[in-house]
Amino acid sequence: MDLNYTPEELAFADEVRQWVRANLPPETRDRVLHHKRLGKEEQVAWQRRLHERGWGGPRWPKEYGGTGWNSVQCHLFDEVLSEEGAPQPLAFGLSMIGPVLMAFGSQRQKDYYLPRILRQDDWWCQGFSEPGSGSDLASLRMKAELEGDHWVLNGQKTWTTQGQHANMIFLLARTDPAAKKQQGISMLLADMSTPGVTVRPIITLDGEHEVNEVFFDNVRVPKENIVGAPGMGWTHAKFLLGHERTNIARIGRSKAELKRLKRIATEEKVDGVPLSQTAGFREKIAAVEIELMALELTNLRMIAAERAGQAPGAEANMLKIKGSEIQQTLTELMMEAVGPYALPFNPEAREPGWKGEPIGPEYAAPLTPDYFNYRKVTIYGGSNEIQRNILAKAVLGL
Amino acid sequence: MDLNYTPEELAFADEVRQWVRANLPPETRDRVLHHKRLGKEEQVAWQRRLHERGWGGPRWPKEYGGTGWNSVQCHLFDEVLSEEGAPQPLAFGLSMIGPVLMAFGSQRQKDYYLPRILRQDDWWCQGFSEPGSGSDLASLRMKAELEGDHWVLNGQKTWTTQGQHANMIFLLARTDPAAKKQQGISMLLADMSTPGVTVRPIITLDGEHEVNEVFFDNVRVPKENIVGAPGMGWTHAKFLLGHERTNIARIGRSKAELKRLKRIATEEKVDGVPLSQTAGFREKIAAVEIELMALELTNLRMIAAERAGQAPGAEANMLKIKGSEIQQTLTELMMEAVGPYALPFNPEAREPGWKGEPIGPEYAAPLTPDYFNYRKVTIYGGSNEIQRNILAKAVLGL
Amino acid sequence: MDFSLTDTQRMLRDTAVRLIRERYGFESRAKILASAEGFSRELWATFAEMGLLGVELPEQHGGIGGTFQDLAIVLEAFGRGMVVEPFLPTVVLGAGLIRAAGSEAQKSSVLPRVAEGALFLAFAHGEPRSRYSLTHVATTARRDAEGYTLNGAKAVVLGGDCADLLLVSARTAGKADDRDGLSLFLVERGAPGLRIRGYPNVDGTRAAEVALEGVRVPHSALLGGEGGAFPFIQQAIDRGIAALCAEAVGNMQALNELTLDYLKTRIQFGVPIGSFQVLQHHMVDMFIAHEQARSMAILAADRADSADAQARTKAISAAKVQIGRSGRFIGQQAIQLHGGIGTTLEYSAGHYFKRLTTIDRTFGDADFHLTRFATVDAA
Amino acid sequence: MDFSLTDTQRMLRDTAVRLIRERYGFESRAKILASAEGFSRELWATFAEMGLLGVELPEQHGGIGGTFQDLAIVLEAFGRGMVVEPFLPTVVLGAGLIRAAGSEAQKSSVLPRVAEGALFLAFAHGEPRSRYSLTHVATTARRDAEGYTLNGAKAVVLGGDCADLLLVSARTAGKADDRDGLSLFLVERGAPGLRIRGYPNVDGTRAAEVALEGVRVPHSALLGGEGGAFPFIQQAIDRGIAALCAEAVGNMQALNELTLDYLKTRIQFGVPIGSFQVLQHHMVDMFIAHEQARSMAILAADRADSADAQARTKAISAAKVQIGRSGRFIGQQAIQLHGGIGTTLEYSAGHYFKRLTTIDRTFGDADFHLTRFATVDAA
Repeated sequence: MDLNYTPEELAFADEVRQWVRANLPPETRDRVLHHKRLGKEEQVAWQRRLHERGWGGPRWPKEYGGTGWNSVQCHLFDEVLSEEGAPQPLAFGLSMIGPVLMAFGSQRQKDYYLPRILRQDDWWCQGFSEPGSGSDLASLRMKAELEGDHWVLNGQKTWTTQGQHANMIFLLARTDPAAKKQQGISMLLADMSTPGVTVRPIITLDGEHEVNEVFFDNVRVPKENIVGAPGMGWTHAKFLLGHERTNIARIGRSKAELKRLKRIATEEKVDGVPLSQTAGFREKIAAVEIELMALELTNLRMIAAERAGQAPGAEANMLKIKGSEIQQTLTELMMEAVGPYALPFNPEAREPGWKGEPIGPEYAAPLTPDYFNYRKVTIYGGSNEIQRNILAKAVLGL
Repeated sequence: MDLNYTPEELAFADEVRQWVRANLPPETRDRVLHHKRLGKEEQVAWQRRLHERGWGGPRWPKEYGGTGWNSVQCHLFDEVLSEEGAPQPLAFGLSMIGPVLMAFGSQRQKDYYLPRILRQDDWWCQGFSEPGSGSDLASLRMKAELEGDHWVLNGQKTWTTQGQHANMIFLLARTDPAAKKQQGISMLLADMSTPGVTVRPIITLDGEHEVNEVFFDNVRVPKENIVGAPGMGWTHAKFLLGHERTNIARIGRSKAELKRLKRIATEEKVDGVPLSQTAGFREKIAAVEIELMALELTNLRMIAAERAGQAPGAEANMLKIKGSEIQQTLTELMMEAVGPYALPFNPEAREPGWKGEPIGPEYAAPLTPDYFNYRKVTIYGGSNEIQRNILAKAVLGL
Repeated sequence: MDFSLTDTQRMLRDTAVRLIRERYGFESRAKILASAEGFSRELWATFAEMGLLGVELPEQHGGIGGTFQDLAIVLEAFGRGMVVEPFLPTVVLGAGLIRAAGSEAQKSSVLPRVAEGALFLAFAHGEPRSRYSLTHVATTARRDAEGYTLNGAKAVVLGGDCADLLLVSARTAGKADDRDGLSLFLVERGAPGLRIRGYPNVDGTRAAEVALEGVRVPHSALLGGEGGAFPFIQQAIDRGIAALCAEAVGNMQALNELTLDYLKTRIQFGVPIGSFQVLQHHMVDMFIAHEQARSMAILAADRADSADAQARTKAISAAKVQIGRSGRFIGQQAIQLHGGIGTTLEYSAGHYFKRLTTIDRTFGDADFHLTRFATVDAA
Repeated sequence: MDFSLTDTQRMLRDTAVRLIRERYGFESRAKILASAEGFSRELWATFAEMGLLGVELPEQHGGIGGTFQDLAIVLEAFGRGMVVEPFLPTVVLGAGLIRAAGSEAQKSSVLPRVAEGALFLAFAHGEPRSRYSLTHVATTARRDAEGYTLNGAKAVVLGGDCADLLLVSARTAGKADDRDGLSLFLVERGAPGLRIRGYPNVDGTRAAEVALEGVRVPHSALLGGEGGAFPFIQQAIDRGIAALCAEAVGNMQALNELTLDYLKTRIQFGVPIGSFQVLQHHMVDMFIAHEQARSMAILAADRADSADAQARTKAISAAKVQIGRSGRFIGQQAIQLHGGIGTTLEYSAGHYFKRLTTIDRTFGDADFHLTRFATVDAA
């Protein structure tokens, strides 16, 4: 047993770090680290730059243009990118529909879509949830009826993250209304510019536009845009959510946020003493830091088990539960850190080009909105209650 | 609205306090406040002294020899007694079977048993739980069959608190095996000296003998020892448990324990500074003190509602939940307070007459055993999970 | 001991509750929030007409001479409705301070105008570096023959953006963090050198950053004696906290009702989600958290005007801790139990949560008051 | 990075696990606890035969030259069985200290006897007023021509009641709380002036209060250089903590398995209680708490022998915090889920809980180490 990275692994991390420092635009880095809004173009530009370097698909096999890295390399890559303030990769293409297409897509779909994901020619979004189907995803009601060479879609999706930017959506629809709940569901790929698709913004508690409702009114999608066979959508979705869950812990990002918290707590003063040196707050930081250390090691243990040939089991649900709780604690402590300056609402300060006078310390503006925003992380991707149900059943046999 | 006690109420509390100070033997007071073992005789003696003063049944109506006090007076009485280190009254007679007999007993039972409870001529214990029926009390299996003038009891009871001291037991048994679960249960009164009754001690984690198993092997109980009609046992038990739940919060006692915790935390030193002045521990004490303040006020609000004619509802379950959690927190903090001296196990130090040399500070010996012992308070009298089930159903309508 | 409401209190409660129900629905509130000023002068006039602004003011100054407990009843109803009008800064803090520390002339000139809804006040005390400390005042007031010159900056002044009259704390002696040497001044909006930068808070209430650069006030602008303002400041903030407690309790009750209703009606897996035991127990804990908070809010209201500063601050801090913890728990759980819909602006649960979050951060958070509670006896 | 076990480690694990399964069942353990000494010399001899006492000792001293991680594997198995024999005081603390600080002569005389099971050691460091401080040593050692005279008192000395040889810390210079001026001495049981009062701990392990009244030792009894013992003491305690972490993880796993089994077999309301969602979620949280603790125990074992004291103590403190919190949660929940049976001495769950409770209170509780973790960088 050896908890240290090998020299090769350290050299790899260092290579990534040097490259990111040389290639990540400083304005982008600054915006990421200070939680300002990122433009669509700058996200695309960053993905393309990574792709040019050959790192566009860190978790993808080489045959599809990926890096072919092992899981430790992937972990280090995520970690360095988070640490250096790189934009988070867009999960919908790279981590969701990409792997699904590799596993279940037709040759044509692979040939066409996978390179476009790496180059981010397509901006994907996800059409799973519906207003009536939250945790109970299988109760979805969206219909897809085959008429000649097209599926005709009718229904509504919701919580569609970044749907306003997307030109493509992968979605679940009921293609066989007679079949039982999980059966009769298929996964389809649709162009967002097809007539009949309407996107309506949902504004969240932090005042931001991140998620959307997407309405489908007789939307005609080419017949070949189904993934795999009709009725296999539920299988594909479970495969996809399994992939999502490992990334959802966002340990690298939380480590970067912990640093940010410590910086803020050093700037803030209580009767002249840095907040980071007052007993109560110091120990709150310590507590979340220890939780995060433990989670990182747990994650590394799982990565090691995976490399040793053990398939990632439902234990990954644990990463989601703990990872999301830690993310929430961090946003909460940052809000706490600024005291009364947690109150002012100044969304302009998050604009890329804003040059106004901040209200209170410059770092304060995003903190309370982030706290509000991060309530979602224990809800989305399968709420933490659902994760516990899964663990109880799959791991504990209850 | 006025949160202050009236001058009459304060005068009443003062009268009780003066009397207790004059009449409670100092050795008894000392043993109670330092969590040493109490002898049976000294508990009986204290109840008799209270009874001589007319205060043997503070919650009992005057017609049965009680005080006829209102609920504020009862509350103040409990509080002063706890504060002054008086032994806790024995609930099984006074708060359990007593009220049941008043409500459902025959005239003969009332005439005979109630005065004996006040004088503590009888030491009662409770025979409800069985090995197979914990939270699911109604699944009990003990049988009582009528043979001539006697009920013949066969079966086993468990968790019988102070069964080793008791000469009487009230118990639930199945008198109609054909009836459905809750029906067919009756409440019977049995003399512990009847042939066929065997008491076996259960030693709890703290090493103490407080609870017992009681075996019934063809035990013959006079026919008239049934409470009310056959099959009404479940109704009586629910009535009784409702009474138990309000006292189970033990707010007065927790207030006295909070004082003890503060004393201990003042004695204990961390690098020469009293533990009570270190930031971390000071705030842990403050947190539980505030919880307790809130619970006391909540209790007083419920008492006021009761006096205003609103029957105590399932809200009382809340007092049980919070009250038990607070009791556990207090034992945990006391254990924490003594640091390494939480380890030594020195049960002799709890003996009334022990004059040995203590291991570490004199107050240390009972603290960790108490912590172990108090795990029971969230389990007995309906576990806190069961209490939440009841609240969800009865108060929230879920 | 008596927890029952007086007839006046029952009347006040019914009036305020009806007003909120009829005039302050979620849609109406959204319109108010979207308006230019971010609150409704029309509703303010209605509050005045109904006597809600003068509940606690003496009759000779246009009020009805009630107690803080009477005020708390109005605040609880306002909490249910998430009222954003500047009631706390104007009525609880501003008018309260003038009543406590003002001269007869000051009272007569200000209080009747507050009662009739013609004047907004704000208490400009906190500063950019003071955090939750009540004594950290770096703003100075220099006295000369004609009056005082004020210099300094005030932070997150609640209601500061619409205030006609600011009650500004400043140092006439001593150094930052001294209790002695603090004084209070009435400063009119529009005074030369006074800069007010108004903004919305995250919960929709309004505040302002206030800069004072050589602001001149006459001697008559001094509120109370020179240098002795600390006890008044402390009591004003304690009253503010007691008011927040009452408001929070109304908020929590409404949010619990909303969440319970959602549990009963939201169907997943073919059943109401309230049939899942885990969610039931969470809801039970929210119910308990609200009852505990309610008890402490009652205590805070009972003690808000007590002259025994040490016992008062101890009770008030205890209440603020309980309110902070209960509010955080109820708010977070309510969003979690609602799932996605709870995270959106178009649904009310999130607004309750935002207000509860803001309340915890106002006048000292739960941890700040836990420390104050634990150390007040030693101070 | 590599989490896999070496062949030696696999062998050690299998040996220790089999030993516990076959010789340390709950009944056997109960008999051991009830015996006069409170532990089994016979089993100790078996440990020696199987090489478990010399895992970490150099081969020239009768050991097998393993690492701390090898030792941790044995400790985890011992945690599953709640082994009460004085392994921690003798092997981890005592032998570890002698190996780290002892002269060649001391090592040669003591270590082989430890490996063969012929000698019990105890580290007598903590004092009645030291709480968890490592520097608060009031015991003194006065040097003269023939040796040293020791005076003082040692508290809750683990394994102190059966120790043949005590490793006593004492001050040769400086004042209580100084890091410098601490020295270590080997004191034989039976030395005149040495008073040992043995007793059981609440979890069935044994300890002693030790009084030293003019105890004379020769110069050769000094362990390491005079006055420079602090780094050795600190590392010994850090190793002790890492050992507790490994043991605790074995304990938690066993207790979780026991509780899960109970949830599956205990019938209430006609169904296994494990079908209730609330209990399922509690069990899931216990599962997570154990996994998190396991990760940190691995870290602690990896760092236990690191020479970088600051990084080591930080990792060790982090692990102790996690072990303390996970252990408390799992222990309390296990009892709660078991209900009544969990509160009795005749069932094993309560014993696991008691041991976990004791572990949290040994060498500094979770709060103590949270502070140490938070402040070690500044120290």
